[in-house]
Amino acid sequence: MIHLIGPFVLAALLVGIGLAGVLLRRNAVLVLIGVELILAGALVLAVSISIARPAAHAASSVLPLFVMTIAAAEVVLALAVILAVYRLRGSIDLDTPSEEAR
Amino acid sequence: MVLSAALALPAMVGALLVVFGSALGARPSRWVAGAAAVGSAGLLWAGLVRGEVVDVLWVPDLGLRFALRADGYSVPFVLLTSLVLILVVAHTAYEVPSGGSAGGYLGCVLLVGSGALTAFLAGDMVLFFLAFEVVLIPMWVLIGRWGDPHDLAARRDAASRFLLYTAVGSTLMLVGILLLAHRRGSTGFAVDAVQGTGPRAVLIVLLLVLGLAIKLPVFPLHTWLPAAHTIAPTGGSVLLAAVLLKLGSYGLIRLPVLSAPEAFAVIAPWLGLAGGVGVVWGGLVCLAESDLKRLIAYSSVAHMGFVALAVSTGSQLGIQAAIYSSIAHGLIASLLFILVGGLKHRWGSASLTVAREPLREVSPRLGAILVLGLTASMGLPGLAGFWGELLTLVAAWSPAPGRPRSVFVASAIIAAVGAALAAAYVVRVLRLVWLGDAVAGQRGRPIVRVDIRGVEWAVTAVLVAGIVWLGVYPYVLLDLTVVAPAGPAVAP
Amino acid sequence: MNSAVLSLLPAAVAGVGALLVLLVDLVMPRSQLWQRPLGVVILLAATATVPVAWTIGWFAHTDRSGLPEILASIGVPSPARVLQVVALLGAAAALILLGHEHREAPGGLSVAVALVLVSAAGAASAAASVDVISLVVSLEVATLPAVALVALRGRRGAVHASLSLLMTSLVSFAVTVLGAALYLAANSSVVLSAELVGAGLDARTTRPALLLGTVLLVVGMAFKLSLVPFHAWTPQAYREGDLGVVALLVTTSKAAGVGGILAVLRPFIDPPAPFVLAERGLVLALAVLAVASMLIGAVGALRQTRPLGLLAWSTIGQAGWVLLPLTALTDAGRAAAVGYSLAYALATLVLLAVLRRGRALPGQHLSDGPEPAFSGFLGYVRRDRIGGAALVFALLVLAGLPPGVYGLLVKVGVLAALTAEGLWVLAVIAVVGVVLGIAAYARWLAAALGRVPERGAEAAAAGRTAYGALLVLGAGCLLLIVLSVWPALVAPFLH
Amino acid sequence: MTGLDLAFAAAAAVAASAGLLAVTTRHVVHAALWLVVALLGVAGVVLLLGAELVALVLVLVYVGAVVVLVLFALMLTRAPIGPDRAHAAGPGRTILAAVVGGATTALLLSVLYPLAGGWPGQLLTRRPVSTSQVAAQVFSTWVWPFEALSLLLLAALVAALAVSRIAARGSTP
Repeated sequence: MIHLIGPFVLAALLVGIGLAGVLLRRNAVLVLIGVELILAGALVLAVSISIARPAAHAASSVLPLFVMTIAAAEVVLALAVILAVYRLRGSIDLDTPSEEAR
Repeated sequence: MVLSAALALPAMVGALLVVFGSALGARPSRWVAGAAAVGSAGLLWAGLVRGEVVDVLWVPDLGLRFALRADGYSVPFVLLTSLVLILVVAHTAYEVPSGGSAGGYLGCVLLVGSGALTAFLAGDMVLFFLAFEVVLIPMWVLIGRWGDPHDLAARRDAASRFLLYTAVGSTLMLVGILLLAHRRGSTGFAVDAVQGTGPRAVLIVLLLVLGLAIKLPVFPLHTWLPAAHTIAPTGGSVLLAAVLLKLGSYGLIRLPVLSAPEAFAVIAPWLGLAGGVGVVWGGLVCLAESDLKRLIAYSSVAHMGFVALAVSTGSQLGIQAAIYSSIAHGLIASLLFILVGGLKHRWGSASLTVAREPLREVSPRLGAILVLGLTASMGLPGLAGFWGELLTLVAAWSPAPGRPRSVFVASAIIAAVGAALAAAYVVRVLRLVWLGDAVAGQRGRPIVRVDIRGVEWAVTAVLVAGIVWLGVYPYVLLDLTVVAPAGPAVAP
Repeated sequence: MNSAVLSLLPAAVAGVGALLVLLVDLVMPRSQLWQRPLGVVILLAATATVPVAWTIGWFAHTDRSGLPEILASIGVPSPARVLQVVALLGAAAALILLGHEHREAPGGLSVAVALVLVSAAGAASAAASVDVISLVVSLEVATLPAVALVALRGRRGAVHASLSLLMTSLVSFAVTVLGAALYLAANSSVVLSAELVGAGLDARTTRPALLLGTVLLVVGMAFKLSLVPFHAWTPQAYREGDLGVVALLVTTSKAAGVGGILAVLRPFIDPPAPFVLAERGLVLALAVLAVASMLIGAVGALRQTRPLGLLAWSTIGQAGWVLLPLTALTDAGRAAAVGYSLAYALATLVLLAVLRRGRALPGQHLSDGPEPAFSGFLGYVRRDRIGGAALVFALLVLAGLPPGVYGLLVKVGVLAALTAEGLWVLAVIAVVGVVLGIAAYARWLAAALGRVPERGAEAAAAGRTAYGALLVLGAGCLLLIVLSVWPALVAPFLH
Repeated sequence: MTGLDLAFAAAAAVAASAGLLAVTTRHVVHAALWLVVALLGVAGVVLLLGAELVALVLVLVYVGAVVVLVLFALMLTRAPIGPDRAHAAGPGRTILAAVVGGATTALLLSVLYPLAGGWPGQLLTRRPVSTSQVAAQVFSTWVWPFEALSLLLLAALVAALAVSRIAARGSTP
């Protein structure tokens, strides 16, 4: 037996924290961490539906599973791009404009 | 079919000339363009005589029909456009403005003409808007490319001002048209007028009047016009004055006045007042203006003030007066722009501050026609300008019922004062140009002694004939426009 | 078979095609000649399956045996098919316009072509999505290859642009997933069904979550359309990306975004019963996104001095135009949005092809150095008849002025959709957008139509003939001309 | 409050506080490590909610792969081990981020509150989702997105390999 409000509060908190992290950080890797936290919030929200809505029982697990797989794929590419940027520019600061940018 | 062909001919030939004109050479392209203009006029005549009507569903999503039809209100404008188109093409035999090939120039002229003819014949509001927009780019190119070669920055400014002002106006009008079409359930012109003065109806009329007032132009939305007229090449100025401004007056009659008369009555006093002020404003600027071409442009602002006042009265007589003023102004302004363009061509500039030899002596024929044009412009009885102004004042004296008579009477008085100013500036111009103040051959300057002749003479003679004809026999136009149009009834 | 499943056939063909390209590359790792033709053929084949799937879907619409229960009940509306065609043919054009640099890029042409195909598969799938899970997955399939393609140009700026695009897409992905989770929480289902949404809007407990979920889904997809405030990546990516990759971004990527947004809004547009007042918050959110994009994009475009900068900012403005009619939440609005996307994609492709011809002054090709400013296009119409005519025509389509009649008609369609629903305030604001847009395009137009500078004209005229660019340019112009004369050609497919 | 609620609250507190530390710490490497803790807390929450498979994948994929990759990236880009002053955000940005984050939380709570049936909300039975149920769904209803997902993974792998070779090529400046 569990109250539904608990997971909802956690989800809202994680999303808020993650969004704040995205806005706060300039380092690309740290922005990535904020994004992962937002995703974690969405994930908690989705999973908590399984106990409240019988109709969405299985779908509430399928969505998080797929999302996590996508996130993994994204991280793989993100790190490749971040490494390439670092090697070419020596910094992964998102605010620094590229020298070639006009 | 004939009407469609009459519109397609100049459009196709124009497009071909724009693309391939530079390879064709000046003389052949003139013959081609002339054939297209004359052919189009012939086809139009045939179509109008047969009373042809075209109606094909074009864009089903919008309910937009390719509908063409003519009635007493559109025929004068169609004939004027057709005539002016031929004259402008013919005029290139005298002078092709510098800036590009003659073919390209003539192509743009034909495209403008084709778009304007489509607008006047359109039986569908959205088609009217589309045709309105067709005119835009060729005219922009005419000003920006073939305009006054002396000042690049001014040319660019004039061209973009023309483009942007007109685009604002036409898009506002489009929103009004779409709201109107939604309200009436059809985009056609020939549907019952919107009744009532609810906020939505007034909004529709406001959008339509605002959009068309930029095109007309009505004071204080006129600021694009002097720049465009001054910079444009002679043919471009003629088209602007005789065709593009008429799109504004025709649109005002066709859209707000006939389509939502009751709501239009709410806004009409303001439009009338703006018209009256425009007449005075144009006259005042003309008194001080030192560039002859710009002066003619400002006199156009004054004349369009009369049209705005006439339209705003909402009566049958007012509409007739508006059409009469428009047609008369089309002929007179065309004549004046051709003359002034010729003078600019001869003198190298159109400044009034430079002392010139008296035209009366060096170019008597040109001088005489200029006198006639300017006096027609100030509304001398016996010439075309007179009837338009007189009818406008009469119509303003007794506007359609439901309108505040005092406002219209006041506007009429203001406009009459403006008309008196016209006499003053015409006299000033005649003194400076016709009488002149420099002794021929003074200070070693070469005497400009090229009188008007050949094609220029023929073109101006046609316009003069038209001005005189309309002046002495106004019924030719009044009878045409008294016929109730094949659409919604005019407001009582 | 049901139309919802059959409509995934084009995506499947493109996806299998990507595998095929990678497999052939294992056999012939050295050759660089076969990839592009093969990719184009695969994409054309995928396009050909769109009408096939459609026809079968018509004939067998009632047979739903052997399919997952709820998915089978939803048909994919035909606008989605139009977007599929845009996505697939746009990807083919992108392959044709792909620069020679991609031969030397890591992985060579095979990787680039495979990534384009994967992106096209994702876009085709996104347009045909009937549930949020497929939608989220499809959108990422469309996005990630595009991110990599921008980076693969290998220049410093390109990699940085790719990072910027990637970060935007990551944040947007997180927002989309949050929206999907809220949608699931409110509706107890991931299926985008009008019945469920209708029920969800009726209940007071679920309505806020449902509306917020929908808004977040739309906002999460907004970056694909470069809508404000997710537009920051656009100028950099357009400037630094290869022209072919830009072509992918303006066609396939956009089609994915529009398709996704249409899928999310479909329950609101095709309701079983009209929901009165329920959508007000949604309409407001859409209107804010659309108007902000339209105006900020147009103002940004006014400040540009180079073609790709102009295209990037005008894309932002045009995205506002695409979203604007959807605020009406009607079938007519959806038709207007798809029609607008079509006109935009075709005209922009033509402009990119003109740039690929590379005949602007001072005789530089884009791949050799910085792109020319507008002044490099002075008198372009005189120097390059074909390219010049196409440039002028395409710019006029984007500006919405005749002779680019189709561009004007789609703008009229947008405004008509708004006025029909009484949203005249938005229509009047759009007037500002029209004029700012015209002013922005007029500068490039004026340069191209202007007089030829005295020197350097011959040097520039000697550009090599890029047949691929000519093909894209010709096909794009031809389609636009046909649509201008006969807009009824596509009209039935937009509803 | 039930026992399950208490366990949930403990795990949630770990997740939320670790998340907060992950986005605020000045140590770049610490941020990644706090993310590990936060995700482990989320995994606990998910397990308590009855989604075993999701919890398992969360631990394996996120903690096992994503975070390791993040740490790798931090090391390869020579992120400083100590506190990183260079990446400190200004006060304006900090306040903006806090306000937006707080507002988002509040908005979500206001929307989710009625959905939960108010405070303390409905008391619901935990209904674990079995792995076989999920598998059956994935391979029937969701077979298309599943296939698309495999395409995505393949594309991401190929793309990442190619992109990571950009630098090795010693690219043109």
